[in-house]
Amino acid sequence: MLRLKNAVIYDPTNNKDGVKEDIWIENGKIAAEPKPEVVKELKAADDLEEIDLNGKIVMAGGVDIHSHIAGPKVNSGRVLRPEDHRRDNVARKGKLRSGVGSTVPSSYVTGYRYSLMGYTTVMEAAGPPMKAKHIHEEFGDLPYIDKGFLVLSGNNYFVLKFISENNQQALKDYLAWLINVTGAFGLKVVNPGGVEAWKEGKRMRGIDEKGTHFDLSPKEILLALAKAADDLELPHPIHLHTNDLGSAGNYKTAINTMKLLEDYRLHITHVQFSSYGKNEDSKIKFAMATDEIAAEINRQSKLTVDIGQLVFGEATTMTADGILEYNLHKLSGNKWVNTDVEMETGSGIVPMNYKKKNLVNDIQWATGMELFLKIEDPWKVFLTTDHPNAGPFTAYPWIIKLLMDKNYRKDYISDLNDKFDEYTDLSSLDREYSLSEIAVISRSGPAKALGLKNKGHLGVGADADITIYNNIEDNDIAEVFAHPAYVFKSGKMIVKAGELLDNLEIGKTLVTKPEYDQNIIELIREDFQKYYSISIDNYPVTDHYYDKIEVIPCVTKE
Amino acid sequence: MTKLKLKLKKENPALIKKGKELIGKIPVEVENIRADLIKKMTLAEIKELEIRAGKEIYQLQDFFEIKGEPAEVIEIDGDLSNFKYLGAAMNSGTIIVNGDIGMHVGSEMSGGKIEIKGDAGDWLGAEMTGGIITVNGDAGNYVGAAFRGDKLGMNRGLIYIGGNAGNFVANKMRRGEIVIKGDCGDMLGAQMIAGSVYVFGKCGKRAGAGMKRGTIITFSDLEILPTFSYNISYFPNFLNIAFKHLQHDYQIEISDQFFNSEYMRYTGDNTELGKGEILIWKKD
Amino acid sequence: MTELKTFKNITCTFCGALCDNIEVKVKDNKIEELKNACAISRKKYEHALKDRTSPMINGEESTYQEVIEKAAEILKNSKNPLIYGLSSTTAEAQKNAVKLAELSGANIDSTSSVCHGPGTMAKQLVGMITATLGEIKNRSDLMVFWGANPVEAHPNHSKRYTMLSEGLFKKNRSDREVIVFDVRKTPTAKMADQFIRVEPGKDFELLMALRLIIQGKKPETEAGKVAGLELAEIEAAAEKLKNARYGSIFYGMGLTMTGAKYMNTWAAMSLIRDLNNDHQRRFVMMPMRGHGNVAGSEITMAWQTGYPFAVNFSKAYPRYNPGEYTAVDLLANKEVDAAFIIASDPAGNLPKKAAAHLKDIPTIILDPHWNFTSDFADVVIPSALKGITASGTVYRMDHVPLHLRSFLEDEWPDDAAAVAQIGELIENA
Amino acid sequence: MSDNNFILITGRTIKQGMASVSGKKSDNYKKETSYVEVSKNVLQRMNIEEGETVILESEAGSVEVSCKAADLEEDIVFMPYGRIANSLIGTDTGGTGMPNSKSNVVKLIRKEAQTN
Repeated sequence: MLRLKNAVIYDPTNNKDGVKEDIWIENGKIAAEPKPEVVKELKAADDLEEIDLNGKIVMAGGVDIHSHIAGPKVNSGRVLRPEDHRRDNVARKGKLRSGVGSTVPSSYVTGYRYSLMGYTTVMEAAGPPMKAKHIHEEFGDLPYIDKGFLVLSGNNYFVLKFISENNQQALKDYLAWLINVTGAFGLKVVNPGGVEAWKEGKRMRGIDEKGTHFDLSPKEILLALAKAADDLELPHPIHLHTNDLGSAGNYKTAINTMKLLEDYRLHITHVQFSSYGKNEDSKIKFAMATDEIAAEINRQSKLTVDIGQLVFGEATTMTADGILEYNLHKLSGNKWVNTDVEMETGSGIVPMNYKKKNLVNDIQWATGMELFLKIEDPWKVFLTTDHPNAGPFTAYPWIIKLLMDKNYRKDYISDLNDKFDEYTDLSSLDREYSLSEIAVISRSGPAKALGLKNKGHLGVGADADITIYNNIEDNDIAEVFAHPAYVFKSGKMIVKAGELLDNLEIGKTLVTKPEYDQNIIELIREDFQKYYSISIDNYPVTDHYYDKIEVIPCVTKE
Repeated sequence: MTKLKLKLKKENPALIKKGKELIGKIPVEVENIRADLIKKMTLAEIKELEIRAGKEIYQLQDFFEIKGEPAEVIEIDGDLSNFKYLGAAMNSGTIIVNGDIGMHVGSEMSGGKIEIKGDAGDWLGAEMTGGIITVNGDAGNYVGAAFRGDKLGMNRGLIYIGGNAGNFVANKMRRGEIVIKGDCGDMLGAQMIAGSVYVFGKCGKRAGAGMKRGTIITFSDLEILPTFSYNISYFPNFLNIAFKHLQHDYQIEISDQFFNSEYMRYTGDNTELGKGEILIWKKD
Repeated sequence: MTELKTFKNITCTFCGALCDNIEVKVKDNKIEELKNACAISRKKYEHALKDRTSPMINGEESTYQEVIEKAAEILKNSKNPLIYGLSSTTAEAQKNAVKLAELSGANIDSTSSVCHGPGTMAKQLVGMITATLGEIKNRSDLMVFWGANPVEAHPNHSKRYTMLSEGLFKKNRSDREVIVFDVRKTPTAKMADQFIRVEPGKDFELLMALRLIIQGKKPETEAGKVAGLELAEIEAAAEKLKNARYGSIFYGMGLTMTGAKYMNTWAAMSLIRDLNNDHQRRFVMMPMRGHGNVAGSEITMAWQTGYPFAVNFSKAYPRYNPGEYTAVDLLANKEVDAAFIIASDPAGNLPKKAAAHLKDIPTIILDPHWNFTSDFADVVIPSALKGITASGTVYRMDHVPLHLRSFLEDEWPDDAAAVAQIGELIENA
Repeated sequence: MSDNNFILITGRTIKQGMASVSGKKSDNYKKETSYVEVSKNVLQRMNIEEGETVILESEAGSVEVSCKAADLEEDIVFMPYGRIANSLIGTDTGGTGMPNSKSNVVKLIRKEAQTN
């Protein structure tokens, strides 16, 4: 047994806000405090290890609800950018494998850097079903963290076909089958209908227009998918990348979507990219719509969002939204990768450099910041950079500092474009996040939204994923969150004094296994065999691809 | 003038042998041989300077007989054709090599001077941001180029090559000057962004492919890509100024016939920005 | 005597098309019947169990354990080894090979560097617009083959994925126009609607001229010709490209090996990018990957090292540079002092003078069959047969992963196990 | 280009593919990789019979192979990819890692002409 003594605990799930207590760990889980006689016995048998934390800050391990860390798109981004890695090298050390870093780090370095930052669970945000084996292969080389992936399901042939046939039962069975055979954790919906339109050489705007071969509007697709996810009782609702992402004036689409799905559970990801107004009089056309978006989120009860906070500097944008990447390529002139995946999805990659003096980038940065500050309930808004789209995940400590320290924020703004204040409200916002609120947006909230009952808190029975930070009174906030004193993963120490211990381990893969009617396979077999290019029998991810796996139950009704 | 003198030992750890027969040489990485660093060190420190041959780490004295004293000038004797990264990232001082040298010489250097009396390998002066490199013999591929995937190649400084150069000279070059007295290979100035390249011998195929801006000046006929346009035949005064600058500032010999002479001007690459120019000297 | 057992939807690992519809009937650990295999695939299966390697050290028979130990010793004692091949083995073996390279401070390169590596280098300059094969089957109304001859190199490609396949929106050959650009009238060209003969080594010029025309400009040439073609012919070809709704270009070694090498592919990729600038039109391209899992070699190397091939580990972290850390250059410059060849035959497939250095230095080969390299290798490690007696993962030319199932027994462990064992010996030494 | 200089194109043939998976050291592999295809007109011009052994010479080396008449343009000759063709390929990759496997210039010489 392990005892962490004299911890100052920030565990919002269990209403602990700076409470000084000990934490007990056994078999990789948080345990209840043993009775004094048991402690005595343990001590006598030399079975109790004690670490005195001396009043350091303790939180559950960080949980990232949306990050691109493994799979074909991420890997293609790695190949695309040797210049991204060349100056950021990580040498082999003990059992720790080597690799490269920067915006698209190699798999090992991705695991190291999350761990070094005290994050222990990360959700890969978008995987094409057909290439799911690749994701799981990479997961096998992604150390320490627990991870899962969200399977792309907003433009799949069978999804569109069953919705256009009004066959909700088949849709539900297909989605459940898809999650099972791809080893996914949940459903990712990217620009529903719009990716199919891109493949057909068409453009769609808003959520009402019909346009593709399937004659469906995004609205119809969204409703059917949200309903299916609720009916399947998936731990995490549909994880939505809205239509019209990234374009000026798109906040209306986002709000229409939120209203449309008000009665369903919904997570909207990197909402920063969906919250732009349009100002025809302005040269840059871009405007803020954070008031409107925040108001709608504040009004709704089930909706959660993550931000996708922009970080100045190098980034590598990558998404299943092919048309979006095409637009970014036209905008930046940078190199552009596009991959259409048959019957399922698309994808694109474009490197970007967000500049402090660029007014559009400034507005994007401020949009994220303002949403953090204007969304009242921290349980509805989570910390992400949509890594590596709006910036690398390694910027989280810096973002935390911006949220916790209004003076730092104001100083920072003074470095931006001179016209910053004409376009944004940020300078007038005085809210500062508390440590407890930081704990919510970086672990407790995302864990709850993902339906991970054993993550994001330090209650008895939770996974012993624990991060211990130095106190913020004597230290720079960003430094504190960038270099935890200790990190425990499943009860084992993996980081000590800001350094990774060299006991390389691979974490768990988190999956769900919703039930479905086996007949669905026969229902899709004929079209599958004709229009896919591989056999349906070779489609499922077989057990070879799983090392340590945890099945998260599909129960949402208490 | 004080100098540090290095002489390559005949027997050194980089030699690959089969019995007594020399069958190859392991690459040796000498980015630590930098004039700006060495001048601040003691002789004892210099002797123990870290040098890498393949995966093994050695000391400078394992490879070289070391004479003279720590100085801003380093002179090296020997066939260093398997030595890489000499003077890489250097910002001042002088290195003179009396012999051949391998890849990456002066890559990313920002100042100082490197003189190679023999031939040099690929990536000479790649991504350099200042300083002067001269090679009396031939140079390899990617002179003054950008590394894989990078946007900008050489960005300021001068590279002079007395002999011939390989392919991809000035690839993605951003600023500065490259002068080649002999011939150069294919893809001269490919994806060039700005700067000037002078080739006094013959150019290989596809000069200027994908160039955005910048100037390629040649003195013999050249196969022009179909994506370039013939523009004008004229007497560019700026060339006279540029030649004088090369003569005065770098002591580069330029024959009188090239001054006040007529040049054909092509612009391209028209699939890109189209603001690059190729000037071809018109023999009377 | 055992019963005849049928295995369906087996994946053939010969070429990058990875047909996954092979049906095999097996009895007494022998293949009795084969269905859906192409002529090459059939030969491959027929030959699979013949001509097998056995453990050898310096021409003497040895044991499996001894050859593994000898291999570890050679790599460990080498200052600058080369690990090469990889494209005909599984992703699991490739992963282990990268780890081994890291442990032994080696250079690691795949046959990609003499195959489609140049396409990957071009991608690093300009990006790449591509699709999975099924997408092309379903949507492509114009198929272009440039310097590629799948009829002979990927015999079932046209039936399964392109010209002759049945797609969702494009049902058969008559729904698709096919153009072949090549220096010779290949059997593939004979199946096309149009064959355009390119002057050898002039692909770059032609691609750039096409780009210019598509951008609405006019190429300038003194002779009025580019790559041996009249401007009017090129304009007509450009018009066809522009009329496509979902065009596709399959490119082969005809682009990557000639003239401007990776810049040919750069020009092709730039052309495809330009073609996507019309909102009504999509255009994608695809390298006609040769070896069964050469795509996988780039994929596995990239997620572990960040780079696709030509990686050096002498500093204990990965560095990348084709032309420096590529097999032909390392061998021709005689910079490596030991080599480990995994599932490849450099003595047969690399320029003769590059392969010659392998005869001078300690060379280890891991391969199920004898070849020209195993002839002189100091250490021969036998291995199970990928997709026949060994399972694992392979990646198709469009990066679609497939799981190989084994359906026969073997006496030797597979590549992944052999490479891992050598790595463990070095790691624990 | 002089009269008997050609660009050597190496490439896959279905028979070379079949042979390469049937044992690299078989006679069949040798047979399928040791010929050169030449345009009929060139054969006629050079007075070479089909099946005749010719010498191909490049900067990297020279090989003796038999001749096949083919429907080829007159500026190229074609050889199936393999060990013999690779004797003609040089090792200079021009900094790219890729040798000139399809753009080497070779000289075609009648063997008889040489021995006589």
